[in-house]
Amino acid sequence: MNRKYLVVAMALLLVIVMVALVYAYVTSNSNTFHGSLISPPKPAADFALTNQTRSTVHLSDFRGKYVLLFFGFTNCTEECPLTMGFLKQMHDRLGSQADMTQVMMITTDPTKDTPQVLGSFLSHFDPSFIGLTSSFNVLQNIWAEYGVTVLDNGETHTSYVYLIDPQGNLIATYPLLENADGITADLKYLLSGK
Amino acid sequence: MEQQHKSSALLLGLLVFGALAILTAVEFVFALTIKLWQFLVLIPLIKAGLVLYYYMHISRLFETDLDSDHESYAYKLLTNRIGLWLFLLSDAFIFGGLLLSRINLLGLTRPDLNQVLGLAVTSILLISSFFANRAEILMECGERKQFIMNIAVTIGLGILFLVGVVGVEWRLAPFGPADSIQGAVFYVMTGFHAFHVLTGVIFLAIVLRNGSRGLYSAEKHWAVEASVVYWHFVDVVWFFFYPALYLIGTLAK
Amino acid sequence: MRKAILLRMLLCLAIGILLAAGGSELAFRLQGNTSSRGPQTIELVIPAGTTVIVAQGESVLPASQNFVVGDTLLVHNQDSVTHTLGPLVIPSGSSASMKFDQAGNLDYTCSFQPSQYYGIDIQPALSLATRLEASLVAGIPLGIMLGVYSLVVFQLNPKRKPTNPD
Amino acid sequence: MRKFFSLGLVRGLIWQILGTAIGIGLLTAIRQLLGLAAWKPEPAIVFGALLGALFFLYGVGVLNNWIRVAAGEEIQEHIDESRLGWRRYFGASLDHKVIGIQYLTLSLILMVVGGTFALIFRTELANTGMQFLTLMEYNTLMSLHGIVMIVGILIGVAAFMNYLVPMLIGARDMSFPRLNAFAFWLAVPAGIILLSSLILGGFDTGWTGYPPLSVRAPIGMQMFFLGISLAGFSTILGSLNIIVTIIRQRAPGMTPFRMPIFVWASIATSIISLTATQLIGLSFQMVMFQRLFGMGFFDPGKGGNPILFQHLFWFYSHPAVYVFVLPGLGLISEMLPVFARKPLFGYKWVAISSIAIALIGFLVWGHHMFASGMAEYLRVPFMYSTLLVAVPTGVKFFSWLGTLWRGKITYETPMLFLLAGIVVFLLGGLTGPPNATISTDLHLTDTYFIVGHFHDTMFGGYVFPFFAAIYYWFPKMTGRRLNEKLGKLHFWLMAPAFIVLSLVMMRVGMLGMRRRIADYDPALNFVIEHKIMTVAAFIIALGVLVFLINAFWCIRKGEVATGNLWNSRSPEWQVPSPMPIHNYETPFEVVGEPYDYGLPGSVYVKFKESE
Repeated sequence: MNRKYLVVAMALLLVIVMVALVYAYVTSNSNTFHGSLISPPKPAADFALTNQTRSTVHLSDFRGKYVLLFFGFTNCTEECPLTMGFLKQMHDRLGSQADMTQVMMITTDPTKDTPQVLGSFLSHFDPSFIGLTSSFNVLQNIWAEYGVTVLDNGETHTSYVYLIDPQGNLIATYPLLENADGITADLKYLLSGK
Repeated sequence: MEQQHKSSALLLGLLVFGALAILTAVEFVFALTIKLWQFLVLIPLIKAGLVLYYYMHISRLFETDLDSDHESYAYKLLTNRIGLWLFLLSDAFIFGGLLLSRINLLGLTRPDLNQVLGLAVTSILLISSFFANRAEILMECGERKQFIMNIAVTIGLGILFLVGVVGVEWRLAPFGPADSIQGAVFYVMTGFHAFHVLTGVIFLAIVLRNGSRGLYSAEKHWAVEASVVYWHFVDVVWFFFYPALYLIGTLAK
Repeated sequence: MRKAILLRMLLCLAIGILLAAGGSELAFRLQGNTSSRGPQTIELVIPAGTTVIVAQGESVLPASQNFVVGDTLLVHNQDSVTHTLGPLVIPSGSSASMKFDQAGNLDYTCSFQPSQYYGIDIQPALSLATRLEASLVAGIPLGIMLGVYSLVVFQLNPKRKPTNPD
Repeated sequence: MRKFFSLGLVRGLIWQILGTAIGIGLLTAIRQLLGLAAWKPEPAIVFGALLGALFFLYGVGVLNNWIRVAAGEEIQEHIDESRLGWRRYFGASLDHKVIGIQYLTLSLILMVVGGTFALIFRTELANTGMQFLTLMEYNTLMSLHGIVMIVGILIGVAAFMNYLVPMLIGARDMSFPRLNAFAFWLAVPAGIILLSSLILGGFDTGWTGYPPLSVRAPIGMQMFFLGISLAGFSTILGSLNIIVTIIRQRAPGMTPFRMPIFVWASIATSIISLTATQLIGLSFQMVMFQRLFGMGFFDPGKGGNPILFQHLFWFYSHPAVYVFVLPGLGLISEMLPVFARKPLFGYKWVAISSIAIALIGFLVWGHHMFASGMAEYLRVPFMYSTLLVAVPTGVKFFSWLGTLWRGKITYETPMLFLLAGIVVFLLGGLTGPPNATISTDLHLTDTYFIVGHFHDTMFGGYVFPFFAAIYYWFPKMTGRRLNEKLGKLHFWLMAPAFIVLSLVMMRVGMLGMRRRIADYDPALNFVIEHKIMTVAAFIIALGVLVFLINAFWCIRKGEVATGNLWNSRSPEWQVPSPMPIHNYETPFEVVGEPYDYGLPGSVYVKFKESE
């Protein structure tokens, strides 16, 4: 009885399995970055602002951590709570690695967002999150530095999350987040990397 | 000699079945792990090739006639084979059309179906194909008793497959034919295939009845061969429908 | 005999498809930079002093730009201030990029237009798959014709069947 | 009276009525049991029609043998039915000649019906405004004219393939006589169901039945789909039989390059209808399901895609055009050398050209969709491959001219029709490239130019060769020849009138007359052209009438012709007409080339000495 083709078929199968394994290996290692990268990375403009516990905070204080910076205001009903929610999800998913990151929200509506207001707003999300505010003029410069266009009563055009690396460079930005997956994956990648 | 031939043929059938089973398993695992549709096209092709060559004996079509008398049984047998295969070719175009429609309509998404059940019915049909092959070999060796037993098993498994798809799957499916395009494609593909399985079962039942009344001999059993080849064809079609419906692509919203 | 015919047919099919593919690729290249082209990386430079001019209500850059699916838009910011374009933030002196993976006609908010909007028109690209399909659509019939007529011109063996429908 | 009821056809019809009634009742009952609204016309009628067709097949008796085989009884091959006399033509016969003539009759009936439809709406079109038809009536007649003619042509093709192929290759009968009978008798209920759409509200989609329009059309649409599906299945089985017969039953010595051209054409045709037909069946069934079960294949609202239908539809319906013309062209090549008394020029090239046309024809369907949304870049290769079909067709023309060149041509009626066929098909062929070229097609799509082109190809490629073949083989069928004078009258009425008709069609098309519409704007001022077309149409009808009278008269009273009337080399003319029951008592062997007319001492077939 002729078993030639049977052998051929099994050999083919073997080849396919090999190819598949290689493919799986390759795809598992390749990582596509989800945020839009800034190249070359630019030093993020430093600032000195008041946090919810009324103590002054500099961006430079957080060298060695990945800082996720967000501009929003507590009265805002959609983007800001959503984004903070996603950042909270990311924070939880990162688990122990979370303390290598720091989430900050700089208000775009200083008149309403006093430290207490910010505090109570962020307490809905995570105690580690920092809410920052200051006088209008001080903030205006910072907004300009980060290219945030603030309309009256604090509404912004597009709400980005800025990713600042441990050296204090702005390396990437995220447009209005739709879920926490992309940003979590990116941070996991960065934290695992170096 | 006759015994020799029989045992080797049965062994070969078993080996081929083993290969088919492995291929199906690999296919299933790939679908769960590596979501590359290319593999899910390649593997059914290999399976189809094996069945075409070892179970359906496509090479018999190209045998040269020993008897040139147009009225002789041997000559008519080859004529009948060609006729049957042309019919299968023509039938293959329906299923090809269905597959192309599915690709056009669903692309790389698939309906949300019960994976376990899908694998189950697929294995049932595969096993039935194995028994059909045994039945044919045993008929060739003129062992009527065992032939009848194997045909009976084949029919049983065929009915089981019908129950699994039409009776269970059609109820479990989360959509009706009119609900979504996934539903439409799923019901028309399984429907057309189930219809062919049904005709196959009827064909086999007739062969079983006539066989048990001793109408077929080791020399003259064209009806047996025809029904079995048709049964294998239905199985081959399912080789392609199974990944197309259950495995390829991501779940459709 | 049957093998010989099969080989002849396959050979002719290959020739036909190759010829068609050649023609298709030639046409594709000749079409040049129309909407039916492959994906590329397209650079957009925001020149120095844009903000000042825009503040006066005049525009520096065109109001919109055309792309095909798969294009990457790379924005260089040579201005002194940070600019934004839709999902991108481009600090001064740096650059950011985005990839368009589906067709559509978008209006992105931006900081370098008086209107504050930048139009982005994305057409479906002419992918390699389409061109391959085209080569097959034209090539297979050509190959078949070459094949069957070759059976008349260069006969394999006049005694036997040249084209056997089974 | 008992004789009358013993006719298979009559029994079949009675059974069909019975089956339809039972089907309707059964479905209603089932709906009752399922607790649905009991009376829903559409599914009931569809199911009824389907069951009716099956009952017809049982009633006419083509299933009996198979049922007996399934029951394990012995059945004998090759039954001699000569005792039945003329009555075997009205029942299930296994003789390929009888079946061929049955096909021929059915084809003629259908084409007369379809032609009548054409006359009706042609008269309506003779003037602007609606005279005596409602829009729906017009659309129905127009659509039915298209599809009935197409089915008629398919059946006519089957007629000649059935009648001639076994004779030409020296076979006793088809390989599968029972399948052959089944295929024919399936076409009868199919035709009845198709025509029944007239009384079930008709349908207004044209013969293409594109969704979404065909999803909204009245129930007549379903009869159209069902009828065509059944007819399609019949052609599939018929062509399967032809292929197997040609592969297996050839006389000794008949190598492929010694087969008559018509046999080559039959193979090519059969390859197409064996495979592609399944897809039109599928597309029609998908629309039926969409109507019956609300499956959204072609409904964008449910994620379906209407263009998909067009792809499935044209994948068959373009090659189908070659199914119609290839046998006709084969018939031309078959008869031309007989009347030119010269060898067929470039035999091998012609033979292969049939296959080439068939295979290439498979891959050019896209040119029907230039205007209906496909990837722009793909239109060019489709245009190219379409134009490629012109090559093998040109080869055939070249061969015909080469055959006629310096031939000792005699102008009997068949020859006249052959020449008309060549001229008209040339017109049809030359008007093809403008429709195949995108730039011009976008302008010509859906105008009367297409209609003119299409009718030219159909008449040149089918109708004229078909009539030529009838005049040529009528003696073989009946033992009497058709009257020459009436034949010539038929020709001189039909051919000029048709050429005028088609040319005017193209003219009004280019002037902006859209096809398939019931009315047109007098401001386009081609009312006079429409009047001309209507008159021409009636003259053609008159010609056909003359032919029918001629045929009916000559079957009984025609001049007796039992010998080799046309002095042909082909085997069937070497034996007396009408053909004996099992064709050749003494088998023959092929020893020479088929078309070596006028070459001294050349032989094609040699009959074995019967001892």
